[in-house]
Amino acid sequence: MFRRVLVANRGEIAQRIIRACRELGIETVVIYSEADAGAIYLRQADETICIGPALASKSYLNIPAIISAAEIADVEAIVPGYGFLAENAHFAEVCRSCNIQFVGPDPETIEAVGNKSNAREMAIRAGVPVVPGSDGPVTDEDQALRTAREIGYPVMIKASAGGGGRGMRVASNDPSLINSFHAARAEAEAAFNDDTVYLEKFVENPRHVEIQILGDRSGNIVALGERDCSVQRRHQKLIEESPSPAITPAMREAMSKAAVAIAREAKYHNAGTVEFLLDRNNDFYFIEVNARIQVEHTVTEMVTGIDLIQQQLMLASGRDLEFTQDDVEVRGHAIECRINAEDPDKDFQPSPGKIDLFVPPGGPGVRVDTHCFGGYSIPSNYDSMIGKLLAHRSDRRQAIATMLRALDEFVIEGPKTTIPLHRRILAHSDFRAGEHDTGFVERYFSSHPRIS
Amino acid sequence: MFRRVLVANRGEIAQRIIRACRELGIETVVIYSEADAGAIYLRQADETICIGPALASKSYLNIPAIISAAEIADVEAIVPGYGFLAENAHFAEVCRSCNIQFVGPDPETIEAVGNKSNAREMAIRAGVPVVPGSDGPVTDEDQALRTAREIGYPVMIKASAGGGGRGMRVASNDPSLINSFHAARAEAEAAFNDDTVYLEKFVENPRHVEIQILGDRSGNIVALGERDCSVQRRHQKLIEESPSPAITPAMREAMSKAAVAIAREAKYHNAGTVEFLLDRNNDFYFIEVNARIQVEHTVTEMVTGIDLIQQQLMLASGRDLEFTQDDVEVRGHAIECRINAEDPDKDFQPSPGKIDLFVPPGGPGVRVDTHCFGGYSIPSNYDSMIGKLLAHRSDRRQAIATMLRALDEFVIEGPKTTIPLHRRILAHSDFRAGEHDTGFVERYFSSHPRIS
Amino acid sequence: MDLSDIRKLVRLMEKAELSEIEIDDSNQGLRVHLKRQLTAPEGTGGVGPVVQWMSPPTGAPGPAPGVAPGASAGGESGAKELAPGTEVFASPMVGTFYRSPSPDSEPFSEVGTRVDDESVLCIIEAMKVMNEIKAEMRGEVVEILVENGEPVEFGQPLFHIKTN
Amino acid sequence: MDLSDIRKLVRLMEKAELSEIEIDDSNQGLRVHLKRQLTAPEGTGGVGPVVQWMSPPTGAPGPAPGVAPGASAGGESGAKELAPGTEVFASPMVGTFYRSPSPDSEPFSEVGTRVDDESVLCIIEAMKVMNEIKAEMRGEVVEILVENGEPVEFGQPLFHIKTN
Repeated sequence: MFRRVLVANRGEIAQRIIRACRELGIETVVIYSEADAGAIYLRQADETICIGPALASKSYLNIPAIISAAEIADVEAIVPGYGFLAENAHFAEVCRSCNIQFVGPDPETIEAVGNKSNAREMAIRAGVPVVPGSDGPVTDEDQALRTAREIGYPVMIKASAGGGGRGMRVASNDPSLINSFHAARAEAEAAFNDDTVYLEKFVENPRHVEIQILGDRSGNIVALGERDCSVQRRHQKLIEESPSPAITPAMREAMSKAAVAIAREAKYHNAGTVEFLLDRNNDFYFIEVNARIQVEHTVTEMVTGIDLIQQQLMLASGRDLEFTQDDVEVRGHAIECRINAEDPDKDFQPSPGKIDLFVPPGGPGVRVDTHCFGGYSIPSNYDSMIGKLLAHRSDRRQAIATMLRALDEFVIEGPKTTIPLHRRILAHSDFRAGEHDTGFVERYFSSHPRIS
Repeated sequence: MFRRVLVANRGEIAQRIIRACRELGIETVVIYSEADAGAIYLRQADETICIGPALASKSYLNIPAIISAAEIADVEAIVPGYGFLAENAHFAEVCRSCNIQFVGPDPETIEAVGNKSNAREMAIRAGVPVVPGSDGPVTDEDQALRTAREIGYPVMIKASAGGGGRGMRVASNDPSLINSFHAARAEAEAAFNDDTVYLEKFVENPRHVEIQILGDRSGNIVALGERDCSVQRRHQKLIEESPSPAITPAMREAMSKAAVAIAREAKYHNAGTVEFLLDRNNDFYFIEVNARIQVEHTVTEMVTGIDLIQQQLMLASGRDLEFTQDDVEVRGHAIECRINAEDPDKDFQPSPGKIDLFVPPGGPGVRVDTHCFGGYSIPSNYDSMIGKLLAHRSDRRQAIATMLRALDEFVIEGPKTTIPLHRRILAHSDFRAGEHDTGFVERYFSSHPRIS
Repeated sequence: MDLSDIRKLVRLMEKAELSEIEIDDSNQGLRVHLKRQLTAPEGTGGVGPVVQWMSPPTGAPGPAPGVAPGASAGGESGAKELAPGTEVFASPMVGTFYRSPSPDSEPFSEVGTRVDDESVLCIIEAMKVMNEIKAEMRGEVVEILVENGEPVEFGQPLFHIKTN
Repeated sequence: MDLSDIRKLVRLMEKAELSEIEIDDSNQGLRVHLKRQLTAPEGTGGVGPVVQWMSPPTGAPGPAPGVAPGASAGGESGAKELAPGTEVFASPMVGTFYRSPSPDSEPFSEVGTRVDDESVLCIIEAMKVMNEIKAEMRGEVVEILVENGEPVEFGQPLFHIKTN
């Protein structure tokens, strides 16, 4: 096991990584930008190093600065968390060349699964169903039109290098396809410096269900159940839960096997997620692999009792998995609400600034992962996440009841937050019945939903 | 189930009861004294009623004021929590006469088990081992001397109406017995208005192990495993855990059966605790029944997944237990540290006042039960509890690791707290080995322990 | 619409983070207007709602005091300043407030009634006991803040009494 | 005893809630005295330790700046006020600070060295690259705050330069 690692992230995930390290007895060196000098988790670090100014490109995305910090601090490994450099194959490669262990899969794996059309081909090779679509990248209008007519409208144009909904467009007919094709390419070029796009059948209002996997370097791969992330707004997840209220044990087993097959195809080790769409006929289709820990990993931790960040560290240090697929047991039901400093009444515009009063909920069945506290100022430079609120109870009904009371208890004075929106979602009959899909939020809570 | 109840307590247990009620959909009417007008849990109440000034005898112990509040608020039940009127048979009787359900056992049961020598006789009738001692109360010096010589020194003189260590004296020889006998009687008279005392063999540095029970009105009684509360300072519990590191499955079963037998003898319903001493030969002896929810009920909640306050409400409303002894499963290991506003360097003197900065720990395996927040002022009128910090992990070693990192994370600026003492206890080899007893704290951490 | 309803509205505002509620029920001749600052100035106490309660012209006497839930009773929010020499007479106990010894009797005190130490101002019923509440000061009742039959908290203002 | 040791001491103080540490090691000619307020005055930031580091008379130049862990670099705690016209030259990157191009060479700058925009003040090594750090101002080096070979953070004060 590592003796000393660098935490190459900020906010709640930096806090989360520090917690895991402390419990494993690993020393932490935590980097921070000038904007994060007031972060309270820095107090829990064994050493802290300021690596640059607020601007992410000069700090948390600044590979030379991070590597240099790792070298002067003499760490054995770098823990990237999610976002920033977590899925940057080049960064993982630089770590390797500097003899620093990157806590995540190999650069080759990150590269291979990071390209969406490549990942799609991997899934096909692994015998996993994919959404009908183009056979690889689509390079010109004619090919796009031909493919679209073949698979049938509506179709979706997706950036190969994509993520977070950028470079994604839906088209329902030939003229809109031509427009969307060019728009998606331009967006992909701008966002990822790579204008490669491909085409897929557009599955309307599917559910989003993903499988958490863990793999070691000996090739053992286990699936840790699913997470249902169907409560999304513009492809941003708002609420995640496990188990999914939409799938049967047979579907769970099929999806888990599919996820493991893809991971095996990608020579995957460390923690990762295989994402699927679930359509109205309960057919599932592979969409992508996330070669990192995800925000919502916490949901899986609650139901399995397995500490995924500790697992990442143990696996990266070269240890094999200490349990098998048969040892994994999903107990009870966990729900997570992402609490963001955003104003749901003003199109979710970020609401950074000083938190005057911060009273997180507690008591039975409640977990809070946050780096915030009363008096803390949320910097405007980074994402708007205040924290993650989780409820874990013996069944979904009770988990919802606990979440609702925890949301009611959560006092945040200062920034606007997504708490009122979460309350409304959890009280909605479709959500309570588990019948929501990825169109749910737009359907009921869009167009400046006023809290009334 | 009740539609509306009165929460007749304050601080963290008031907060805890409100949580349980909200999850069950029960409206809460919360009483408060003028000193608690700033309590944040009042915001979560459906109605709040100020019942008197800070002085407990005029507010939280003021039976007419509480009953009057219950009447004007039109509640069906009163939830007493722990402390104040929770084990007051007279209060339970008044509730009954006013047709308000007292959430706890019947007044007759409270009365019967509240008298220590009576409870001892009950245990004997139930075939449960008790510490060798006097056959009922000891009324004069001669009887005391005779009994002491019979059972052998050292002996303990205990107040029949006692609790919290008051009216308890140890004597090792005849002269000290005479002194202690009179001192204990005087103390008992002052504290409980009842100078009845009895004699018991003094078990030196035993472990304190207690069994949580739940009973319904149909006579079903289940035991929910044990709590080891051996980390005490002057009979005040500091740390509790479940399972106990000192007992075997066979001992657990024997103690559970003994607890259920006593509860049956006492016609017990609702939640209660049967306390035992465990000596160096692993023999256990009944000491007393606590006819209320206890501070440390949370530890049992973590390992069993059963919400004890919700159970109290369901049982008080007349429902039967929805599970049997066979359904109870203890999973993992839970530890609780009581975080008090006390100065361990100054003989634990209370340290009330304003909390400038309050950052509770979070993340996996951590539960915090507190009514405090940054900016809150701890009133000097009541007990010094800031909150309870719990760690629940798959085994004791991991639970200790999680607790230590959570203690390190917990920032409380303003009052002095017991956090540094907890850190030292959890790092102590005797505690880590599970070899501590009730003399542990006095042995290693007394005489103004300086943190160094 | 009584004090307890107002309380529920205030709680609702807090929960839903509303800044204002306005109810205009012309059938019942009732207008309720609640306004609240969404960020507390101090950050610790409850958010102080501003309560305006316009009784119909034919209705009960004077405006009821706005009581913020969880706030220390005894203070008034949104009410006018007390005239100098006027004191608040607060309830010494929890219970039900009665202005007269029985439904058919005359009230113990009215606006304008002069009282002294021994004058009974009202009755507060607690646990079926009718407690006669004495003024314990000399002066004149200038305002009655609570309606007959209404529940009152410890410390809740009941009367304004002009002592000079 | 270097900056990183001081950091460890400060962290230890925070963890153990110590208010003061005093180390007097006459063998090494070293005296370290750290003092810290146990309650933070503002309540939000890190607790600002007061660090006094008395170097032995024969030792390295000037007192090292006390850097509070987690505190914004660039500010000095417990250090004397800067003379007017004196500026802090802060590190533009994370890395290892070197005063000379190689172990055998002369330092780029000494106390008293006059510098201009193009003068190299020091080298900071990051990822095996030796970055020559230019003064980018005119003036005279009056104090060197970091020892040769010491790791430095972004924004950490390296030199005091008198510009007038």
